[in-house]
Amino acid sequence: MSLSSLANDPELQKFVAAKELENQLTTQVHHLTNICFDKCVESSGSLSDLSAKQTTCLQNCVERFLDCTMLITNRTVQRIQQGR
Amino acid sequence: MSLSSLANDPELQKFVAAKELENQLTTQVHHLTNICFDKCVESSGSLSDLSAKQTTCLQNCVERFLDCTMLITNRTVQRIQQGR
Amino acid sequence: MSLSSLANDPELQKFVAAKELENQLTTQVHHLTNICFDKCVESSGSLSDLSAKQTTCLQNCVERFLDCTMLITNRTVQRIQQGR
Amino acid sequence: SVQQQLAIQNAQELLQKLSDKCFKACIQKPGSTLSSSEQKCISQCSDRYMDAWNIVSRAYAERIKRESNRH
Amino acid sequence: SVQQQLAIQNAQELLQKLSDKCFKACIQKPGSTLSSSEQKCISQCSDRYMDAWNIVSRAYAERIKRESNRH
Amino acid sequence: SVQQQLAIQNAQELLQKLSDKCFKACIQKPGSTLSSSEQKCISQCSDRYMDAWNIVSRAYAERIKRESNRH
Repeated sequence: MSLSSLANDPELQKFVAAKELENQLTTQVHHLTNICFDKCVESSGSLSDLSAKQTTCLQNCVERFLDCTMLITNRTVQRIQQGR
Repeated sequence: MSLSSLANDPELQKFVAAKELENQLTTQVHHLTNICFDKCVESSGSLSDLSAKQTTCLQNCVERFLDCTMLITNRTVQRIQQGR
Repeated sequence: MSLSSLANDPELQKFVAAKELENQLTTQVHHLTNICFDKCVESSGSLSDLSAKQTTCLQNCVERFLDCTMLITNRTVQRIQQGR
Repeated sequence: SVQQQLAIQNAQELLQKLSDKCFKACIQKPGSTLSSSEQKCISQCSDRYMDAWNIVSRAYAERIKRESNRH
Repeated sequence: SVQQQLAIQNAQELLQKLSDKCFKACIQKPGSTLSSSEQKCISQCSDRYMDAWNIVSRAYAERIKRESNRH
Repeated sequence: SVQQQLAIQNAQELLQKLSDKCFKACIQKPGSTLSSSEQKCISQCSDRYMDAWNIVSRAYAERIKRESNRH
């Protein structure tokens, strides 16, 4: 099998695309854990076990961070379209 | 047109060099904004509009950061030349 | 000399492997200096000369950081093996 | 094009920095929704960061011009 | 394999973050050995970080699923 | 040569870290020039950072040697 026919193989393309996506998602999980650990765990005392409160905080932290990114993205797109 | 004649094309070389430089400058602007926003805006209360004071601070911050880098670069070169 | 015979040259392979390792070690020294400077120098007042205490702190900082990494690595491997 | 890719990469990096900065500045305790005061803070923070980006960008360009004239 | 390389890269990045985070949190003044209380702090800190990683990972996956169903 | 490129890259990374660290440590409010006390602080800070780099580099090399002898 030649390299160019390999590169055009739809199964391989799907596999590579899936791996790239997984890689991006994992990078984002690292980033979110880093931020949310500081907000919800490190600052709140005990490290002996995650409390229900810390768990909820971590879940909310992920959701609100993504809300925050969406809010900023929409606002920035608007700003660029208005040419400011 | 072959790849090697393309790579030797002076117009294309200039274009690629200009793009690379733009990329480097943009990376530096991201870095400076990150540092100077903390020094001049975030720490100084209100986010409702940039005051004249904050604007001057941002401009000075860029100038002084680059002064700082030049001072350190010269000092480091000297130190290396003295073989310390 | 062809590229493929060059790539199979054992001397060159050793040279490249040594350079790659040097590069990794240097990156780690940058990382350790960054962390240990904060722990041992910046936080402890005077910058006029490194005191004996600061020097010892820097040496201990390197050793303890690597202990910390080993402790965490062992613990993580155990955790993964237990399938948690 | 290369130009567009650079612009997209640049925009992505800006959005990433904006999110990190403004989330840290505006969300003290993440709740079950963004409160209206949190939303207002995020909007203002991102506007100010963009303003700062423009000021820094201009000041940096001027400095480089000045330095290159000197040589 | 690509899969394994990704997994190794992922594990390395996690270990790097864990070391940075838990060293900063648990070692105030580096001494000539890790004291037993420092060791305990590091173990707990890394366990909690791993727990947090799992919770964040699940919450993120759920959010992406929800968003992609909406479109 | 590869060797020189590595050395240049290493020096650039060191200069970047030095600038970030010493600017943050020495410049509280950026003014229209670097004051003489700010200049002195930057010089001392960068000298100490270089000293620290050398100490860390030696300690790290010794540790790796010790570990590799053990195996």
